[in-house]
Amino acid sequence: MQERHRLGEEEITRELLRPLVTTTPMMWVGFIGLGAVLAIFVFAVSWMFYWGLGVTGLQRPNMWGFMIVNFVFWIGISHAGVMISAILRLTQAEWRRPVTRAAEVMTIFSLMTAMLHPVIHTGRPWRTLYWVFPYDFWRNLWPDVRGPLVWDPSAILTYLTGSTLFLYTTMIPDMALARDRTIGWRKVLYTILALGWRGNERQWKMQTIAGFLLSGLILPVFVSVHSIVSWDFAVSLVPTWHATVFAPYFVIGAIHSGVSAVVTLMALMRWLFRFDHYIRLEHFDAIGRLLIAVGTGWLWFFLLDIFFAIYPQEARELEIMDFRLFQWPFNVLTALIFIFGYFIPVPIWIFQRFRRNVKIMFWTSILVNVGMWAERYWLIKPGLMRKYEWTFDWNWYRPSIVEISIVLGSFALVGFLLLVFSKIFPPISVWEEKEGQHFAQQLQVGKRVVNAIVREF
Amino acid sequence: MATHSHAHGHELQRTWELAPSDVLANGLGWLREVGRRLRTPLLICFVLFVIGILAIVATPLRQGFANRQAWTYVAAAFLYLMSTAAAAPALSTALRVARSHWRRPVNRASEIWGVTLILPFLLYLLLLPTFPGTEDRLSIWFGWPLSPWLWGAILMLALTGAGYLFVWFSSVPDLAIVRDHGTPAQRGLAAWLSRGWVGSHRQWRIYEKVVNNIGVLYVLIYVPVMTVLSSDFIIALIPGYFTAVFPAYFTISSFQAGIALTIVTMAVLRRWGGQADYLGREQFWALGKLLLAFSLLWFYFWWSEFIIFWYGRMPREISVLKLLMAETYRWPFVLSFAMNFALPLLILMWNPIRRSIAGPTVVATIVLLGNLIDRIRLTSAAFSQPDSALLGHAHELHEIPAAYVPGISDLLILVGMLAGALMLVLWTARYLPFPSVAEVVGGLWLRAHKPFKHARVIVVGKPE
Amino acid sequence: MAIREVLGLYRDLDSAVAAADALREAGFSRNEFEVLSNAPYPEGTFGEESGIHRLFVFPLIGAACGFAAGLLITGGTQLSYPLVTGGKPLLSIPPMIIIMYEGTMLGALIFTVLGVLFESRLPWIGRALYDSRITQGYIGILVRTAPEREARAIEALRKANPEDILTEGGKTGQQPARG
Amino acid sequence: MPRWGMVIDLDRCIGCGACVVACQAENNVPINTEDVYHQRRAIAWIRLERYWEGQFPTVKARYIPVPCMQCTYAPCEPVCPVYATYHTTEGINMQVYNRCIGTRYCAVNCHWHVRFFNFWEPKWPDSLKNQLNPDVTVRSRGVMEKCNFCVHRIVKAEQKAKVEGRTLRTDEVTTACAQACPTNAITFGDLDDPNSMVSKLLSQAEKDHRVYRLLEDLGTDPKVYYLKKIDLEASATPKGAH
Repeated sequence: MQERHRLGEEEITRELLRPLVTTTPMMWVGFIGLGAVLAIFVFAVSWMFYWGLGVTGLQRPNMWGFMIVNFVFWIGISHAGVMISAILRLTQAEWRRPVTRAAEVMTIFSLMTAMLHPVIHTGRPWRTLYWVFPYDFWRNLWPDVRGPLVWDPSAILTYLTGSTLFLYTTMIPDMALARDRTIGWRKVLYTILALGWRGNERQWKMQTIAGFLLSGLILPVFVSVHSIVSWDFAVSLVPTWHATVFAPYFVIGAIHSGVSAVVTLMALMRWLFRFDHYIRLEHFDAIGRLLIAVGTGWLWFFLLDIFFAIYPQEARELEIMDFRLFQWPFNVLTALIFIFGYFIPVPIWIFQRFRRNVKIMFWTSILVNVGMWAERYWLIKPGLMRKYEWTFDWNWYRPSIVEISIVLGSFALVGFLLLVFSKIFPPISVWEEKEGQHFAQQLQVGKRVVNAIVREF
Repeated sequence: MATHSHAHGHELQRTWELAPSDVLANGLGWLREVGRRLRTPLLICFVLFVIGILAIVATPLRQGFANRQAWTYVAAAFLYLMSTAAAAPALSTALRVARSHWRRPVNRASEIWGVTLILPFLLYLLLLPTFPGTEDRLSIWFGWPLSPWLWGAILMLALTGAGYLFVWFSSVPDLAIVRDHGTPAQRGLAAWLSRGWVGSHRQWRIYEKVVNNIGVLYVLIYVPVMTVLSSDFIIALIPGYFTAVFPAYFTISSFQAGIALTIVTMAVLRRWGGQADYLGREQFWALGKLLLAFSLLWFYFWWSEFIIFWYGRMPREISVLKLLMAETYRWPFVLSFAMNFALPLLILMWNPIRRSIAGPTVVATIVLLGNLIDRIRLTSAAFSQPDSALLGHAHELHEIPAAYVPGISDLLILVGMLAGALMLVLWTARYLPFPSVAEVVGGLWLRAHKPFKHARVIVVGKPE
Repeated sequence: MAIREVLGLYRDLDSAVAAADALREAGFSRNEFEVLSNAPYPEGTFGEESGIHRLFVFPLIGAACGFAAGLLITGGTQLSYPLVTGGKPLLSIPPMIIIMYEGTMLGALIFTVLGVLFESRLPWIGRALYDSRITQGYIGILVRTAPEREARAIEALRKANPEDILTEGGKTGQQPARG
Repeated sequence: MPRWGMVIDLDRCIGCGACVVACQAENNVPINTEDVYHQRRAIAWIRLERYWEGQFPTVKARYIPVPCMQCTYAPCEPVCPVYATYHTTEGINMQVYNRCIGTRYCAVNCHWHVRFFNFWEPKWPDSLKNQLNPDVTVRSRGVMEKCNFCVHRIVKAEQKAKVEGRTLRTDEVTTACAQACPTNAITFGDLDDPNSMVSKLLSQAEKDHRVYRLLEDLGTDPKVYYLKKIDLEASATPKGAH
């Protein structure tokens, strides 16, 4: 079934480095389009800095709004990189090769974008920078480690540092490759980044071990990041937030949306850079099967959350549940989450025919992320709007144009950074592709030739 | 935490250099010889089982269903069997779905525990009358008529059925071997069970699909069953225990125990069952990694609950913490924390230990004990609550009952029920060959040890 | 410098392995030559090599450092500025565990990468024979040996149909020297 | 060490709003224009909530003044990453404007909705600028603020007592809202002092089963006590928050 086309070394190098040297018209469209949205984003953030948070739709009791929802969403997307590259590396899944690089890069950019949100959303962002670094040295007053908002940066910075180092380590051999076949500023850049890589046996051995070791180390960090983000909500006493299940629930939701985002990215790369020989249908097939399991796990936690929120049968929880399940517009939102997040994509993925169809995979993965964005909104907002018995203070939340621009702009930001990255660095790991070719074998079983792969252990 | 420092790469396991006829010979050898050796342990288990049944009749049954506390250890035995024996077949499905070839000799060791499912099912039926109805108390059934009795029983029945189907279907090709080559005593049942299996191309194709799908079905039933059980047996019986992560904790720690049970079974098979060729370091290493991962998950799911309660510090949360972890059941908690998380982590984080036979086996034994203590802790806390504390939608634990200390009959019940499960497995092992001939032979084609220039490498086939 | 370098370039795996064999036959030990390639081959492809490394020590040291830093920051903050918040104990342990955990993992990650670089001898700014064709897919065999054995090394490398042979003096071509 | 607390007798409250105005004047709370009010961003350290009870024509208006509850185990405190809100030794839930960076997490985790955020730069008409209280900081945009039991008054009284070489006398200080209340519905004082007005009121009301606190089940131990309205018709049904 594998339509595997044996590629030459030179062919691999040339095709995978193509986005670095040629800019297709579609890439120009991408740069200009995303750049324009990005300009709006920058304008909106500056506007908000200048006038203050009054220009948002936030008020009492809706102190957190679109920006926090979007923060959680992007943190979720950032979980794709590790999920794909670490778990697949550890299990030595062959289909990881074309997707690890892109997934890791997406992790880093979406994490950076996510981190932007809590900073710009504070009342005094200029003071917030103190808070990321130890605060007020001269008064000996450091951040209160009892607060989840301090756990947050500690986890996110660990994850960002770890995944950046991870990405860089696996990129060194490709930097050497680029060094050997470029001139000018690129040559200088790649020479510096390649650190004098020569590709001897010891270096390759270290590279392979590093892949496993860093994967093993970053997995527990990955789980902790979204857990801690979930505790931002769960440790408070807001009804429907104060749920013990939030940590694993957020993590599995993050994997669901993150892996779907990787599918989106794979389809886009295939289309934009014409990587058909590398990102093959069998990869969509494999990732689709993974998504069925992840999606079903997500559904289980989703239902656990709902069931055990109703379980105490307390008026305050039921009030919010009734509100978010049955009242306009949340009833539509609920349906959207269920249908987009599970009931359309997963039954489709069950059929191999559809898993091997790039268009279908692309659109279902988009659907999942629409559903998952809605899910974050659904999780975070109703609890604030109907907090406890204070009907006097219940209120709707309407995002302002500034917040909407920031949310849309964040997508442009990640897209733009990804495009810039793929202009400078190969978006598919070249050496891992070649390794795959080196390790490929065939087994003869009777009359059938089975594709096989060398395992080192 | 992954892998490093294996002097020269690959340990080349003998399994993959055997010919199909060797595997068949081993399987038939098991059928001829081991059956006789199993007679004594089988008898011991039977005696213990009978004593356990007598203990159930003597104490809980005599005290009646209204006294829930008397049933604590019956419930503990039930939950423990559900967490270990019933979880083991799920592992085999997971490995099948992941399409790893090393698992082929492991599958039978985990699937065979599916035959014990009848025992927890019967215990469950016995325990059902001890529950008050759900109309006037908090439960996941929300006062649905005939809950929790009827609906829980239906779920358990579905699980038991799926489990037996799974064990049966996955061993049909091997049963055909027994039918054709077993001793006359073994043949009758095997012939009936193996039906018209001749091993045609069509049959094999159907077999692979069906076994996979029933395995997945089993997991898909197992998870909701554990969710319902954890809710019915523990959450709903402790007033104010409002936690959504507990069913997940319960399920995940059950998978952990299921893996541990498989490892222990493998070690026993290797030591006394002549399976050294099939269950080598590769299998123990792989499952050791899995066990380590689930030990970390044990902590994660426990912590997810703890940090919320500790931070929220609502009175009802504090009293639940006091009951389950800090005061009443402090030592069982500390023990289970150490045995399910701390010790496995500290031991298994070293790759040389993971890559041995003894390392994962010792840790698996520790985990199995830790899980038992954990289940006893939770059941004791839950079954000590009188009905008066539950009825009328209790939202808080007002009075923390004293810790339940087991009597001699409680221990007899526990040991007896576990021996009963073991008895079923031993009995089945007389009719089923080890290793699973069909599984292992099917993998021989897809895995080879080949020279690669100066290296010898493992080549893994990836059909489809 | 009493060490001379010779780099043989091979187009395919078979000739590179043959060259390694020829070198061994000519009496060169395994640590006198190294194989350069553009992607890893299964370990031991070119014969047994000394794989001793201490990479596993690095994450442990890093984890210990990170743990200590986490403990100091969290414990120190709470003790040196004893402000009560929310009735939590002045030294609240559960939040400390979270940050100490992150510190531990951060330390382990950073030190692992440092360890990988250290064990791969990177960054490397020394000079050694190299050819950009290696990243194109050629396999290079670099011999480091005493000047008097250089000729023997070149000879051995030539036996296996090299694409090119480089020495410190420049190219020597692939044909055996006549006379 | 005193433990400050407040008792609000709902039976005496007539919903006049004097406490709100007094607080506004005392604590330099910005003027809540109609615009700001409609944005739901009005700041009122003590607010008057009005609930309707019953159906027309037997409808009744219920008033309840809500200042900060000064919870002993305040959920808003530990969630602040920068110690901008903490607990003083006298039991006041304090807000330090200089430290605040405006994450608004405290407001999210305050279930009485008594924490307020400065969405805009506060402005006063020129005519009112000389009216600002010099003892109280004017808060800038981007920080949280809340009732602090008129802590400047407490500090002033304590300093005075120190200068005079004595301890604080019983009921020597009171808050602006208590001072302004025309019906003496609000009483402020030391809960640990058995002679203080609040202690006396509480022990009396305890006997009449009139004492309750808002969202008491959260276990935060609020230090603002409410005395139930004596409603002859509906005395049988105990009321919760509204």
